[in-house]
Amino acid sequence: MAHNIMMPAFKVQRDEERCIRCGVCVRQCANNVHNLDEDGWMWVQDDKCVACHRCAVLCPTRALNIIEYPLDFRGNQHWTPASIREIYAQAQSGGVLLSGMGNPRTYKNYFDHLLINASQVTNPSIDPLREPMEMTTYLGNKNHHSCGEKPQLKLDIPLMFSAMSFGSVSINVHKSLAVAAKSLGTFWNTGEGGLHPDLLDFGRGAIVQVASGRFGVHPDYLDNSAAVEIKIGQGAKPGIGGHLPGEKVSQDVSLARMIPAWSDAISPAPHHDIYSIEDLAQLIETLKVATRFEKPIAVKVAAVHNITAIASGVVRAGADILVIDGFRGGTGAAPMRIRDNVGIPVEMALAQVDSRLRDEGIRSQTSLVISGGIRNSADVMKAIALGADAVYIATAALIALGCHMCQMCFTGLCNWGIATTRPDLTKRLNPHLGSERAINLLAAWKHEMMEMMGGMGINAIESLRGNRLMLRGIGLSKEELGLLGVKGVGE
Amino acid sequence: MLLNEGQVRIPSGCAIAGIINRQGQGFGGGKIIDCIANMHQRSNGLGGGFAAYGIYPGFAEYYALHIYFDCKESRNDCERYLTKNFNIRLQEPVPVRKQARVNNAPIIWRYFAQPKEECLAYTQLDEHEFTARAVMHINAAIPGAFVASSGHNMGAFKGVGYPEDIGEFFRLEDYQAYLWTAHGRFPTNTPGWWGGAHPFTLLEWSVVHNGEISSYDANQRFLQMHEYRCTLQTDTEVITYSFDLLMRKERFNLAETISVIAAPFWSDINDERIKRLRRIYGGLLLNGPFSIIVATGNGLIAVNDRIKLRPLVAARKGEFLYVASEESAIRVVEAHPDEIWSPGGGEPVIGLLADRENLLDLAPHNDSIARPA
Amino acid sequence: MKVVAWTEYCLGCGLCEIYCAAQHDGYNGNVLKIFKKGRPMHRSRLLKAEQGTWLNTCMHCTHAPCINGCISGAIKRDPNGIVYVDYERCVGCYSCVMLCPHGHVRPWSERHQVLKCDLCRDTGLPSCVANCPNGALQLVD
Amino acid sequence: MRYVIIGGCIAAMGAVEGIRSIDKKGSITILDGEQRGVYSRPLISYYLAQPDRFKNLAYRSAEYLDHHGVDVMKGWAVQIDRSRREVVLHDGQIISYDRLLIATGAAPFIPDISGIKAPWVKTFYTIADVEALDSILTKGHNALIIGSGLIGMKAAESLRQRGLNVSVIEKERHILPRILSPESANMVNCLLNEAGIKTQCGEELTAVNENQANFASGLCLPVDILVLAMGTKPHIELAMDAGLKVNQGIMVDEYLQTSDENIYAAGDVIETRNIITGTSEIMALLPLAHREGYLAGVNMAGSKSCAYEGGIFMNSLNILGISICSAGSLPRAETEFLVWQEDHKYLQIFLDGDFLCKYIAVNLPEVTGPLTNTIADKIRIEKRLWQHFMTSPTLSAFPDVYWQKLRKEANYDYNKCS
Repeated sequence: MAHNIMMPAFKVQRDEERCIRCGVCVRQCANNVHNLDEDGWMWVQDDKCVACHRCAVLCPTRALNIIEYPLDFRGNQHWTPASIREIYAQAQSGGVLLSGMGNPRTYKNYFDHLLINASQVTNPSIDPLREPMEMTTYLGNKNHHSCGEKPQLKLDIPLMFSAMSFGSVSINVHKSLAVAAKSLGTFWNTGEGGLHPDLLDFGRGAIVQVASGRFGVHPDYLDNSAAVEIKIGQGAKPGIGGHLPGEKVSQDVSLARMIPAWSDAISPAPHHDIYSIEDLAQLIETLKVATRFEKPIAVKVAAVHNITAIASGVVRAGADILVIDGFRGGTGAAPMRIRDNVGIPVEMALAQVDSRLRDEGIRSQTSLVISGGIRNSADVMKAIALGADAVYIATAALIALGCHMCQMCFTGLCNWGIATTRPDLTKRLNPHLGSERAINLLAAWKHEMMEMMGGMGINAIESLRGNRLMLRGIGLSKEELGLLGVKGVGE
Repeated sequence: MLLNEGQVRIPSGCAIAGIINRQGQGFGGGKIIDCIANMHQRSNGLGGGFAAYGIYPGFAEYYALHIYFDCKESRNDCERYLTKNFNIRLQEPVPVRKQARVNNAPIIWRYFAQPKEECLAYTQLDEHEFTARAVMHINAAIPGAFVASSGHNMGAFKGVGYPEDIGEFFRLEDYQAYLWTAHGRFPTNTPGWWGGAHPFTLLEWSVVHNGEISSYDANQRFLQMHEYRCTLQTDTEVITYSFDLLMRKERFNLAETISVIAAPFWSDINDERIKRLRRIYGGLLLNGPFSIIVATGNGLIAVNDRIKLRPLVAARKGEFLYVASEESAIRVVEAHPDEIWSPGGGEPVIGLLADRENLLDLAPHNDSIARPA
Repeated sequence: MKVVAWTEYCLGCGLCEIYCAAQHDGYNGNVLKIFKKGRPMHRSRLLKAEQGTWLNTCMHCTHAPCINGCISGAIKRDPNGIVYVDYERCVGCYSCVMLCPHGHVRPWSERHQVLKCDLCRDTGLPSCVANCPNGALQLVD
Repeated sequence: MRYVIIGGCIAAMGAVEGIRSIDKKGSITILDGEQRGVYSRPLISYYLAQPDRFKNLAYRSAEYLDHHGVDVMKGWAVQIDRSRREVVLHDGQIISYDRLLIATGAAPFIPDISGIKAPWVKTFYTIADVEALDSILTKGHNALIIGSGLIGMKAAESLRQRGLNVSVIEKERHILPRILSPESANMVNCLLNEAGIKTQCGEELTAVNENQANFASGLCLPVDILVLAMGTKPHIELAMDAGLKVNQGIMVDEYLQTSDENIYAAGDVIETRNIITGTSEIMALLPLAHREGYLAGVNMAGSKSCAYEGGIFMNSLNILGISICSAGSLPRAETEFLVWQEDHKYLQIFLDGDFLCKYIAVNLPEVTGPLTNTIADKIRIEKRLWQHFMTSPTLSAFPDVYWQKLRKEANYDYNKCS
């Protein structure tokens, strides 16, 4: 192939006044951006930089800065620099553009158009420092005529760690989140890559996933779990499957997934035993039987246009927990066109599904869990007020563990030890610190949520669930307000 | 322009009071008026009302419908609907007296009625459910008509004004009831509407309530799934429906019902059954500050929110049980009670007629919820 | 007290050495200054062995061979149990270097003395521990 | 309990520490025969080189002694009365003891040849020796050092630093015969010559005349100052007189106890087991003296509980910037060895099967700690690993099994750490 005409995406700036040639950047960059030769000459290969910030963060003299490559194209609102670069990349590679994490586009973010209520004189706010504030929530089928028999998940905080498979993320991510979930009284999700033998003790705190690839699914896997989640779709790439490149399928990954090492792990787009809703009902029933009706069965779907009908069908097919993943949801690798153009915001999907299930009188048969781009405790509060029972977070958890959102997860060269299976990179995430950071994050969110709830005059999370009067929309059209089922500000 | 109850959610502060003679001996309305009048400052003149039980012994087997009409047309529409569905034994205006401080009163009638057999057969509903649906239909679908009460041998008397003036307006001293509840209202964004005053009732239920429920929307959306339409958008309505759902429809006993609406903290619940109840009916937990008095023909129950953010005092003297927002309101009618106390958060004060065991004497407990062996 | 190094979490980034050097000789952790103006001499060394990298640091042994073998009594133990070098007395015979089973004590050839970890006893938490980005170093009792 | 220690050097200090680790109350008396306080003999060369800088030779400070409740008495013992458990001092004072430690050390060996008593013939062992030398030395004069052992080399260094022309004469075939191998000695010899110290091997001193030293080979060298560094001999007379069992040095059991149950001995005066060769010999080494003293102290103060397994030869010396470290012994004359050499650095290791038995490191002190410990602890490390190590002898390349052993011994739990 001829000379690549694409210029680098980022520029690494080194302050020579500050650089002490200590070589930390050289040793830490898995992309070989930094080089220190024997003459003490430091040189940088900008084109390899992905802006993960590892070098800048670890540089002891703050000598490094990374900026967007300042080479401008002639201004053009239609042919943006990004769209031009994408064409260069495809013209060079002839391949599908891949990207990691969720949809980064500027579509309207409904969380940012919702405001939360607070009590004033007509009723008192509650001080969470002095009064009890209950965050406990139960997930499962709460149909009042059958609850006695239906298994429930008890969450001390209405937050769980969302599915990220071992292989797409490192074992230390799983360890961090498993320990954090246990300490926080909530659950983590194995994702579709099976359970690593080191984590067998944490199985009881795990929601184990059964996805189209059926990786690592066996009776002990199902037994050693808190709940089983059938993954139908993923917010970042609705309608398509997954592909873990062979180079990430290390011995450990191969063991957990029960596939040969160094071979590609392909999750088909559909489950090849689910070609319609009744097939899903059968799989749900099968898993319930396999787990002796002791565990709730969750079904995870991506938020797409006809999500209400899908949700209704899934609930009627027997799902105890319905998970809706919005288009901001992260992923290790997704075709960029799919990620950026398919799916809908989870806020809308949630509002619609909650209302639809209530209208059908089947809301109590399932718990609604949403995921996809939850960034902070206010997002959680808003989701619950819109009708969610609990919220899954993944990207936020990874950021807590050190992720700098460079969106290059699919390369397997994660400098933060997160989206990699290379042992030398994996060890960069110390699970002791990782779990501590994840616990800190959720503890902080919990405090904030308690404050917000106290402000609303509410001291139990179930009184917030579906309490849309606690929300007002700002900068939304009447139609959007109607779809979200909330009033406008000042109403 | 200000919107009425039913068009907008209206939070309000209030005074509440209730008196029951547990032997079922009737007594005039003067006592309860004195009681509520003493808490004048807890209302702002935008609503007052009473519920009285045992006032229509001669029509005890009939649903006593107190209905407010905006105009004659509304009454005609409503009566057409009633005669189509009910056999009406007697219909008459509710007697009132002119009162300088009570204005804009609607047309107020009462009907002693029973659902028609053929209608019950056609709809396959029991008469309570049939009547309850009829009440909701009138309130929702017949413009200008509002059912103030609909239970047997009881009635609600409410309107816009201070409660003592409303009591005088309705000539309550002429009624003999063994159980009275009263309400003085301090709403914050209504012009005052007669239908929106309290007590709120459904069939035999009447509820007076003080406070603002922060969980309102969660509660009302939960009730929606059980086919309750909260047309008035008031907390009291939600409370009433919650009791109706739990006790009439789901047939839980008082203790179980209280454990839902003023649920103990998770950490304090040892009973697996109560845990399960809270899991299922978490949506009915009344969160935020309130004190309420719920009454039926069988008696009353007064309860606070679980962290007691609103006042509630109870007292006993012989066969009389008093509950009120303030101790002074009790002392004014009973200076030397045998016992007077302030119940804790979520700890109910129960005053039932001597021969009754439940607020509603209905069929056995709901067994759809498994009980521990 | 001592610093324990966890190979399984050591990244080999070398920040421990850098901050170790900067913490001593009056530089108070100023990395830039010691590297630009001074002579960075770190006490503990980052080793790169088969099993991975780890910081080779002092165990402040109960029966410290370096103290016992010191010909001048320059290696001492302070009341907190920290084994340190008294530079007034050290003559650079390297007996301690020869005796340290961890290979931790190292020659400071230009001064004819030795370097060893003193747990940053004048400044609180050892600098290597405080600046390890991955918790691979821990101070233990 | 009353403890008396004869001698006030390293072993005595070890003993104080050992006693105090068990017995915080008993009285401890040190008999300081030299009357110069507790000081460290190896420091005398630094004192000679830079008298101003190294005025204070104290091994442990006065506060330290005070803190440990030690009474230092100036005076030397002339007799031990075992039956009465008393020590008689030179001035007739009598000190009674419950436990006695003999740590009398050794004295320089002085051959019986003519002219040896001349005023410019000195030994190099005590502060007094240094002061005597200091009083007669003049820059530019010729100094002859007889004997190229540790003491001789340090004397040579300090005299060279004082500006004298220094020659070291060794009667064996190479310098530092007990420390270096012929190969390494050759290299060190070159380095020494570069640093300005002349050496001459295979020469035995026969007579000392005015300004001239004569050797067996007929060699005659001009001399202004002659320093005798021909080895030491232990001070065993006191023990012999008291009837204790004595060979070349005082005989002790593994608890450092002499043939009298109330008398212990430690330091340069005793015979110790060389744990490499298994033989009993005099191992006059500072680290061993301290350890022996310490263990003797522990055993004196408590029940005889701490056995002394013996020691290995080990030496570290710096001569004019040349670092020489060596430890271990050769169990046989013909022992397999590996050599690494680069610039001025040199490492030679001797292997006895899978066991390291001796090393010699020149200008490579960094790796010697683990090497010493490998020998002393008899850690089995396969030959191929040594071969790998010797391709580039750094700590990083040190056989992993060694580090794993250390790590295993430490055995910490991450969660229980701070």
